[in-house]
Amino acid sequence: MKEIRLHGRGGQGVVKASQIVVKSAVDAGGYGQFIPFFGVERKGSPVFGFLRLGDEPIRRNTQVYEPELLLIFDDTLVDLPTTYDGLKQDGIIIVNSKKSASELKIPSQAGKVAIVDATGISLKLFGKNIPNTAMLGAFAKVTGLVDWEILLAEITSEFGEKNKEAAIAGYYEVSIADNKK
Amino acid sequence: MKIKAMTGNTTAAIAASLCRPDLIAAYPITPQSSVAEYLSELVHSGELQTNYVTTESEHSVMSVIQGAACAGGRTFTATSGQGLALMYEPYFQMSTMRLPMVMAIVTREMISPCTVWSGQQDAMSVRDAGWLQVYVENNQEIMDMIIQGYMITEHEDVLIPINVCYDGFYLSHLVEGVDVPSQKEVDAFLPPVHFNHAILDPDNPMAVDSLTSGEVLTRYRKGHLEAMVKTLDVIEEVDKKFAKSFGRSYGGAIEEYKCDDADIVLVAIGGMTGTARDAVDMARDKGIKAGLIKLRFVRPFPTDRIANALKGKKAFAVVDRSVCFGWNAGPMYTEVRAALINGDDKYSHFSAIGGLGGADISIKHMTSVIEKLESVKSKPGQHDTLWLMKEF
Amino acid sequence: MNYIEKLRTSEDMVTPGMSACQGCCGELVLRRILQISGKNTIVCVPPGCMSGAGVVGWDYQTGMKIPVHIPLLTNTASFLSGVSQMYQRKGRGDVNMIAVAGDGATADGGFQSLSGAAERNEKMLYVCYDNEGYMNTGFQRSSTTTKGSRTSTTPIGEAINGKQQPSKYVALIMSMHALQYCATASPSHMQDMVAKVERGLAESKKGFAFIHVIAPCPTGWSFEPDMSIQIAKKAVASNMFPLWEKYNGNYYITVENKKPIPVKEFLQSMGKYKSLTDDDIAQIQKEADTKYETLKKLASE
Amino acid sequence: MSKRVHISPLANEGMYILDTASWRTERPVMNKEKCIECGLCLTYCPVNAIIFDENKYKITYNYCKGCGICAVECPKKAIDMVPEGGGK
Repeated sequence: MKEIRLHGRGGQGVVKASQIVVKSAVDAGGYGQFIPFFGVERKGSPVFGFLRLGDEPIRRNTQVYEPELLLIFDDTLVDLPTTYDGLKQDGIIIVNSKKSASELKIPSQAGKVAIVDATGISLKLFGKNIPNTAMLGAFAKVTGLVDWEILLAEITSEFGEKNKEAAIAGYYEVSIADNKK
Repeated sequence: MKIKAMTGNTTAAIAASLCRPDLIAAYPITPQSSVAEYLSELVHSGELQTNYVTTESEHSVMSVIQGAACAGGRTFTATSGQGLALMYEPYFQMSTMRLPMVMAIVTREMISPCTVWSGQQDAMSVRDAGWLQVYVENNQEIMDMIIQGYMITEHEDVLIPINVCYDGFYLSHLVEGVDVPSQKEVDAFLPPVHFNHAILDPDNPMAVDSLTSGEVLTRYRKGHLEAMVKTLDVIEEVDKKFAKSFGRSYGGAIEEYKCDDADIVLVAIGGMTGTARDAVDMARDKGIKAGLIKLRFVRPFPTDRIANALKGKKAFAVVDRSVCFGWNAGPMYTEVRAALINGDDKYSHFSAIGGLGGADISIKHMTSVIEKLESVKSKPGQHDTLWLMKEF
Repeated sequence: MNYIEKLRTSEDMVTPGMSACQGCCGELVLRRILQISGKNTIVCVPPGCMSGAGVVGWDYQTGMKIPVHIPLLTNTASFLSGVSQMYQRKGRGDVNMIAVAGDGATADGGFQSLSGAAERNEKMLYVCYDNEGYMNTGFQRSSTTTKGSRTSTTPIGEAINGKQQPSKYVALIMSMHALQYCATASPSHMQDMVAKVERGLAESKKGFAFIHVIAPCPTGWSFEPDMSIQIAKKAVASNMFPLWEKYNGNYYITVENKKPIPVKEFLQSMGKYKSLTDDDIAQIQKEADTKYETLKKLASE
Repeated sequence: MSKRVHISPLANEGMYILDTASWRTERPVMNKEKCIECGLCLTYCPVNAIIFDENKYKITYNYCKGCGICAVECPKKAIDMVPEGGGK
C-alpha cells in the first residue's frame, strides 16, 4: 500500500483529482482510498488530502502521517512548515512549479523530485489556474501507480477533452531528478 | 454488480434509492449535505421516482417522514449532529409509534465548542430514544446496511426504525470502491414495504397516538423492549439472507477479529475499526496476542455475544469516539462493562476516548491502546481512561 | 343548499361528549369544519384545547369517526405534509387533509413547520382556532394574545399590566406566502365561515389553504359561556378581527364593516381587558384601524 | 372497525365519549310557539345538541352542557335557560 499526501489550495481541484485516481485504481481492479482533510475550505485556502493505493483492501481510514509521496499543487505551499512533514526516507515529491529544485527547499530525505509547470499548462489551455489534471499526468508518469490509459479515460469522461490534453502535457513535460542531498 | 469508487455519502444516497423509497425528506447539514444533494440529482434527473421533500428544518424532515409512514410509506433521510438534536422531538415519536424507516446518521461531534466535524456524540446521545442503531466500518457496509436496514426495520417482529451510523468525513467524504448491487438484485432481496399497525386511513379510521394512561403506556414500552430483544435474532437472520444474495456477511450484531486465541481485546466501533484491524495485525507481528471486537449494533445491545467473545480474555479496552458525561469514560465502555456483569472473569479494562470533533484516530493511537492493554493485562480492575490526543 | 341545511344534514365526526368548556368556540369550529369535510378526511389535532378535550381519544378508544392523529405542538403542518404526499402518491388526492390547531401550535412553536409547508404549497387545509393563548394549560400568553390582555404569564401587576406586545397577525403573514388560499373567519358569521371552509377544502386539493378563525374562550377571556358568539360578533364589528380572504393572488374583504363599533365595546365585554386604561384602549383602537386600513388597501389593489 | 395489534399507541376500539350532560346546571327549553325554525340555534350549538327532526328544531339533552349560547342567539327569544334539578 502506498500512502500519499496532497497539498493544494481551495479551487485547484485537489479533491476531484484524488477521486479520479481512486476511480482509476478501482476500475483497474485494484484498491484506492481518498480522504479529504476537511477544514474550513475556501477558494485559495491551503487544503490537503490523503490518498492510498494498493493491491489489497485498504482498511485503515486515518490520515497519512508518513507519506511516501507528496503531490504539491502550488509551490508557495512549500513555505508552510507542515507541507514536507513526515515524508518517508527516499520519498517522492511532485510539485507544480516553474522553479528549480534548489529553490523549493526540498527536504533531505526526499529521493526524487519531479517538477511540472501545471499552472502554465492550465493557463495555456483554459486561461485559468486549475492545475489538477496536468498534475495527474505528472503523477502517472512519475509513479506508475495508475494505469495511464484508464486515468486518461476517467479524466476525459469527468472533465472533457481539454483536460485530457492537460494531463498528457503534464505527463510529457514533467522533469524528474534525483534529489541532490 | 459493479465496483465503483464513491464517497460514503454517495453510497448512502444510492443505497437508499435502490430500496425504492416512497418518500424522502432531507435538510442539508455538514457533513451529510451531499446525501441530500445527490438524492436531489437522482430525483431531478428522473432516475429516482420518489416524493422528495426539501423541508425548512430537520424537525420537519422527521415530521414529514412520520406522516408518510403513517400512510404506509417507505421513507429515508440522513442527518448529522445538530440536525439530529433538532429532530429529537419527532425522532423519539417515530420509534415509539413503532414506524419503520432507515435513517443514516453521518456522525458528527456536538456543539459546544463550535464544530462541524466528525465524532459519534450525536448518535450516542440518542441511543435511548428507542431506535435501532448500527455503526458501520466502510462505504461497502453503508451500502449493505441501508439495504439490510429496511429488511430489519420492516420485519414484523421488529417494526422499529433504524439508524445506519457512519463517520462524518472519515467515511462520508472518503472515496473507495463499493460493490453496487443492481436494482434487480435489491428488488429480489427486499420485498415491498407492508405494515398496518398505525395507519391514517379514512376507510379504516383510527386514532393514532391517542392520549394514553400510564398503565397502557407501560405496556407499549414493555412491548418495545421485547421487540428490541427479538431484533437481535432478526439481525443475524437478515445478515445470513444477505450473505446468500450478495456474498457479504458482517457477522451479525458484532464481529470478532482474531479473538479466538487473544489475551487482550480491543473493542472498536464505526470507521475506526479498519484502523484497529491494521493495529491488531501489527501487534500480532510483534507476538502480542491481540484481538478485536467490532461493535456493530448498539441498539439492541448485543450483551450475550459480547460476554461470550470476551470470556476467558485477560484484558479489554473500548475505544469510544464520544464521551459519557458523568463516567469519565466512553459510553460503549460503560455498556460493554455492564454486559459482563454475569461472568466470573476478572478483567483488566479501561476506556479509551479519541477522534472527537474531527480529530483523527491513527494507527499509533490504536497501537497505544494495545500497548496499555499489554501492560495492564495481569492487573485486574479498571485502569485510567486513555485519551487519544496530541500532546500540547 | 344553504349553510344551515348543510349543517343540519351533515354528520358530526367528533365524539358527542368532549371535555371542552361550556360555550367553547374551539369545539364549535372543530365540529363545523369536520361536518363540512365529511368522512373522507384525515385530521390532525396538535396539543391544545381540542386534543386536550379528548377528541383524539383515550387509551384504545378514539374520539373521532375519522382517522385522527395528535402530532407535536411544533410539527402539525409538516406531519400532515407527509400524509398528504403519500396520499397523492397513492392516487388518493381526494382525501381531505385537515389540521385543526390552536394559536400556540400555529403562530408560536409550530410556525416554522407551518411556514415551510405553506412555502412548499403542500396540499392541505390548515385551520387555526385562535383563542389567543395557551388555554389548555392555564391561559398563558401566546404571540396572538392581544396587547393589554391578562393571562397567567402576563398578569395584572403593580409594575407591569398585562401583555405588553401587540398580537402577531398570523393570517396576514400566512397570506404573504405563495399559498393557494388564505382567509379569516368567525363562528359568529357562520355562513361566511362555512363558505370559506368549503373553498379552503377545494383549494387544498391544489395547494396550501389556511383559515384563521377567532375562537373566543369564556374561561380564559373571562366572560359568561353564553356570550361566546356575541363576543365573536363584536370582534368582527369592531375590526379587532376583520373577515377577509385571499385567493388567486387577490384580497377580498368578505364582511364589509361600514360603521365599525369602537373597540372599547369589544374590550369591555370581558374580564381579560379589565385593567386597560383609556390610553391603552386608544392605542388598541389605533392598531385596529391601521390593520383594517391595510386590509382595505390590499383588497382594493 | 377492525381489531388491531396494539404495538403502538392507537385507538379504534369504540368511541371515547364523556357524559357532558352532567355538567349542566341549567337546561335550554324551547318554546315551540315562538320558534320560527330559523336554525340559528343549531348552527351555534358547540356540542351539536340541537337537531333537525321532522322539520322541527329540537333540543337533545344527552350531551348539552348548558352553555346557553342558543338562548342568547335565538332572534325570537324562544329558548329559556331553566335551572336543573328544581324542575320548571
